[in-house]
Amino acid sequence: MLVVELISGRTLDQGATVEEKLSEEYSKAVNYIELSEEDFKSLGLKEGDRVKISTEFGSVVVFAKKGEIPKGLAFIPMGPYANAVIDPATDGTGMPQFKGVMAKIEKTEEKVKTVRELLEAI
Amino acid sequence: MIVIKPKKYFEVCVEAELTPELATKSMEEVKKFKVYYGNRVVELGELFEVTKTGDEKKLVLEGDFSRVKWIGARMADGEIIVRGSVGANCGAFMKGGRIVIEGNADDWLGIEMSGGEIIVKGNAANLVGCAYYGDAVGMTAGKILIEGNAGNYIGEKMNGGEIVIKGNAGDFVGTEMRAGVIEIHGSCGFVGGDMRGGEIRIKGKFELLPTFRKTEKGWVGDVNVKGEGIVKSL
Amino acid sequence: MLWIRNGIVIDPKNKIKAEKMDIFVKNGKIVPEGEVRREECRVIDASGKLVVAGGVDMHAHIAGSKINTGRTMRPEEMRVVRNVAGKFRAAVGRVLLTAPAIGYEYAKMGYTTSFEAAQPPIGALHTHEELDAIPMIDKAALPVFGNWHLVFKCIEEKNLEKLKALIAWAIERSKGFGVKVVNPGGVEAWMYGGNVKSLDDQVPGFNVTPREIITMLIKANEELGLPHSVHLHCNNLGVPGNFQTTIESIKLAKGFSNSKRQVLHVTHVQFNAYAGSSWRDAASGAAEIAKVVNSMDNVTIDMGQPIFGHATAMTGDAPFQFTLHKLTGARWSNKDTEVETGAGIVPLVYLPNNPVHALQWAIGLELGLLVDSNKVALTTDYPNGGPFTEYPYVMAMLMSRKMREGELSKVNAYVQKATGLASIDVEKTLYEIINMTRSLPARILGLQNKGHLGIGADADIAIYNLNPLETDTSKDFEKVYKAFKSAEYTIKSGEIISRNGEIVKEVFGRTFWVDARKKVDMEAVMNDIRDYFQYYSVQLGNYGVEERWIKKPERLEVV
Amino acid sequence: MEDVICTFCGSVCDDGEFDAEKKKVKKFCRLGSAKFSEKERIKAPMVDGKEVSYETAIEKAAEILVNAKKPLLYGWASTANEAIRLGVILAEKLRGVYDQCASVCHAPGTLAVIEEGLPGATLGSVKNRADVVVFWGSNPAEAHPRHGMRYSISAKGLLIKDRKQRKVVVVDVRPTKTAKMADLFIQVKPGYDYAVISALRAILSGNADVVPSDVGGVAKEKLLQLAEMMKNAKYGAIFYGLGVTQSRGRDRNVENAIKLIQLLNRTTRWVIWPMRGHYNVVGAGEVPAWEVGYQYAIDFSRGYPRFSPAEFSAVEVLKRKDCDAALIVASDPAAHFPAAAVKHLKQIPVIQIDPFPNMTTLLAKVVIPSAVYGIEAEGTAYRMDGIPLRVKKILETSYWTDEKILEEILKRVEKLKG
Repeated sequence: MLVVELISGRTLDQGATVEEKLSEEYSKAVNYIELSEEDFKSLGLKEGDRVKISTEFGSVVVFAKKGEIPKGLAFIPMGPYANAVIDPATDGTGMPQFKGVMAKIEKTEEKVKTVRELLEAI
Repeated sequence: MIVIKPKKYFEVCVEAELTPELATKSMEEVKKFKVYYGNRVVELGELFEVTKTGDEKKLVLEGDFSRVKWIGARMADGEIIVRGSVGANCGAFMKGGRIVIEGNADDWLGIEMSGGEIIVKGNAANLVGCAYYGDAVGMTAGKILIEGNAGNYIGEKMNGGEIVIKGNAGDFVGTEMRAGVIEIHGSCGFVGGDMRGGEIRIKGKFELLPTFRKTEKGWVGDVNVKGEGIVKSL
Repeated sequence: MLWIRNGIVIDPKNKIKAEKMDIFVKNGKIVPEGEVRREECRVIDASGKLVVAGGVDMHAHIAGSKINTGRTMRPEEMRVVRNVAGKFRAAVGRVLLTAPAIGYEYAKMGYTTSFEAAQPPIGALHTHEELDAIPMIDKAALPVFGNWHLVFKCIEEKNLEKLKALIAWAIERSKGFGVKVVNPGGVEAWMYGGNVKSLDDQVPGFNVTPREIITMLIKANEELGLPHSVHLHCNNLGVPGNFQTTIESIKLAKGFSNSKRQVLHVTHVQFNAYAGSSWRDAASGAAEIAKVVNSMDNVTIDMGQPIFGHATAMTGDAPFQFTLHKLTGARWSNKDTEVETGAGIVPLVYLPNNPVHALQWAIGLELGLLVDSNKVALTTDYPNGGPFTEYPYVMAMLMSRKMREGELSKVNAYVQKATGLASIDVEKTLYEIINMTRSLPARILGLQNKGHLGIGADADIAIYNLNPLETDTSKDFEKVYKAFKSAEYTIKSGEIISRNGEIVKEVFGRTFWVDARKKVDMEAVMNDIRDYFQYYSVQLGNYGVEERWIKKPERLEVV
Repeated sequence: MEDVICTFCGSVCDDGEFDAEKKKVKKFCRLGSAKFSEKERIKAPMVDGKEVSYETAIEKAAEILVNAKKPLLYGWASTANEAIRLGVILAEKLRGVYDQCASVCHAPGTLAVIEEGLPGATLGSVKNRADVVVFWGSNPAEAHPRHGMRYSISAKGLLIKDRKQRKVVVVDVRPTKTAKMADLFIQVKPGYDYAVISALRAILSGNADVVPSDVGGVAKEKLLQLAEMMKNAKYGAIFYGLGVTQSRGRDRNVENAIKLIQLLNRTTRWVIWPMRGHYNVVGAGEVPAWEVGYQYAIDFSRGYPRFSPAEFSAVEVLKRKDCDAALIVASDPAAHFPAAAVKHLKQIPVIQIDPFPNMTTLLAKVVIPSAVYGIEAEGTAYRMDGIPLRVKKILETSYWTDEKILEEILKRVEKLKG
């Protein structure tokens, strides 16, 4: 188990598939988390492994990837997986805090849901 | 005194500018008072049970008013007791009198208030005592006491009066503050960005911006606006 | 068909000075009595009422990215509710109005035409979308030329044919109406943080001066024979001492002539009529400017009258806007626009007890009073000087010395020593005021069918509850103000659109644009344009506005 | 076909070449190519999952909207101004709420404009003049792939001829792809943009002495270096992104950055501009601004517009369960809103107008497929810098345009309301 600060954001793959939300390509483009090499190792992960992200606001299972990111920070592409765990508070601005939520990351054997399953679970 | 109680769960929020002034009106008039239920204009009596006891300039709101906005807006005197939580914009532009909220308050509590007192027994949300969109000055006088926690952006552009928070406050307290006092007994995030004047006292932890100078009076700033605001420990 | 009976008509263009007469309307035009059958007409009894042409606002900022950024920046302006949605659109705004509110408020006042006074050519499509959203009135927009690199190039080369072709091309592409010039050269200098200070300053990076820009644009404009003249916002706007620059600029019109109209229109002159060397010793330069304008037969101006209360400064004069921001500390928007132009926006409020504001207020009135009524149009340079909805205030003030005395007593006494307002005896007549708000602005713009009630004119008519034969405009200023605030009838293209200050019918007017392509050899400039488009961020093929994208376009061809 | 305009991101590149036979576009980036590639479409209008005619779907949609106490009309960033205008008028007529994608994207920037204004420039100005470009919390390499080449990083301009004459700075919480192209990368601790900007302002205004040795994870020397670079620029530009609008501080970060720009303009020229996401998200704000005075989060329940993101932004409206029907146009809130907001969307009747099936389709009661602007339909869009462009129709389609669908809904609504 590891605690990181989670941010979401755009990626090229996410953008290129965003008009095909129900396709496998889209799902692949947004269903992972990037961790620093150090954090990735400390969880004993290898590429293709799954992790469960849990925050105060929910939890979601995604694939784990090594990314070029500072230790203690994690990145998840914007989309339904990210939105299962981000902070919905807008603090009166109308804008949820899509970037910057403390998240618990742990290796899991649970499967990664499809976007349909994600929606059903809400 | 008038007691008002919601008759049902509201499917969408209700806007009801309920002020103690209502207590001076006849039951008939009170029941006919116009409130907004989504895009329908309805009579108060349609959504709320109303009872009147005596002539005191006082409203007692029984039950959950968390879906009712603008309670006490622009009130000048009298008293409102909310035996539950209130929706957004409670006590907005208030000039005098007293509002006691036994539950929680939503965003924009006491915006630009120029007098009177608001007491929240529970928590308050964001933008307490701030300036409304596009306006230059927030709260100018009066007092807001929050016994629980408060959200972000408390006392933005505040130009007088007092906000006391017994619990924690969120981020960006007293941004662009000009005068008045904010007292936080718990902890909070950033404090005093572009503060020109006034005083922020904090008991717990907080994050000072890199634009304050340490002096005997406390931290003085914000230097970016040649400010003379004071941030200090309580 | 309409029959307006027994009204007292004032129609300066046709030299009608308060005569009782009937007006007939058919197919949106004013027609001779013989062309209508009286029994088929809707009759409007205008007995004892003033009947005039619909008002023409020849300079206002009503559409495009500037006013819209102003709205975005100032939600506090939008909290004044003027109309609740129902039969008509919701309309809101204190001074900055939404598009529906602009149309409604003009109509309520008896105004039926308004021109957007500054349009960045590349943003033309946005301007037209907003013009299309304004109901009730006819409209047009003036693209800006005074800081465009392509214009500078033509002037550097002293190539008049090229400049004419560029103007014709740009006006067609932007579906614009004429040649607007804002702080020539100064906005380009602002791209480096500077400004130009005199007509002979060299524009940074170019071998041109403001004097050359203005002169050559007048020359090109006149050779093209556009309906409107060059429309100039002078250099040094808002700077004490600037009246000298304004006079020098006005004199650039010498040597040009046009039988139909002026060859140079200088706009919102109030902002360019300051004597003194700083705001501490600023004074009025209005009398000197008036003397020069009155002595020339080919120059017109408009007032740019400030109205006490809220306003928003928004001009293409980006360096001035930054100066204003520094001065007031208020919010500031800026837009440097490709290699064409720039713009800025700053909120402000005119306070009667502020010596500078009072001075500005007095100077505007001085200009209105001292300049020959056939040479000065009434404007507030909306929203720079304030709301156009206060035109009736300005009208009444110009007609009544008594009203001015009353108002003068409420403003900062600095006005007494820094201006000559208190000693001006002039009281404009109703005829002159109708001219300044109708016939003259229409003539300045070159709109032959506007601003008068002669046969063939557009049936844009305002009827006011004011009997010119019985009203003493000098004494009855309150009545005058009230009457002009809400027209008893406003008729647009023959339809009654407003009654007693209430909208009764929503209509959409036309957008005029000028096509001068036949007057030039377009190839004279196309190579330069193609070459310059490497410095644009859009393709040449995607630049400009097609006529079919506009709701009701009306092309005025120059032949 | 030449000069084809891309309707994907806010860069709105207008130099595409479309091969009608191969149905492929040249010159555009991966995102633009994807936009023009063939993909799954919503086949036909549907009510409760059953295929119906356009007329039937529109009838049903109008009925739902008219019966609602507070309908939310949301989306608009990926459609044309003509459709947006009808959407605003429809919201006004229904006395509902109009909100658009910016409220979960760049709208905090709009709040900052309300506070301090927007000292900006068109992208053409930046390309011609900017010798220093700062990307603050923005990552064009992934979100606006041709921005750098066309307008900012390596754009060939009048005064600045190429990449060598321009300095590029990236400020971000992680070394993004854009950071790799930068001359200077400044890594900020997440949530500390505001403090870093305050420190820069202090340095530039002669108060460097108060600035501590480390601000938000950035060493003071590095801040001094950036301040020096900013001061010495002849014409600088900050392009900010979601890194500042979606994180701690949100609009206050932008507001502080605008104050920094104000300060810099006292000695040199600087501009700031948001890296807007969708191709016409600017139009989705500009159109309501001229029609009703505000850009987003607009409530019409009283018959006139009111603005309050704290109450009327789509996420707040949904989280508070403060709407009882929703019309979603050209957007997918089911995918892009926090779960807490999507929850209410699942509870109320939703009408969707969109060319493509997405997560919102899965929960919508009425689904109305539409033509794709820029490919199958013509209309006006505003690039991220407000430059208007007329996007083109290059292929025929039998799908109705958003404009036509909304026009018909509006007619039905007017009829039902009497």
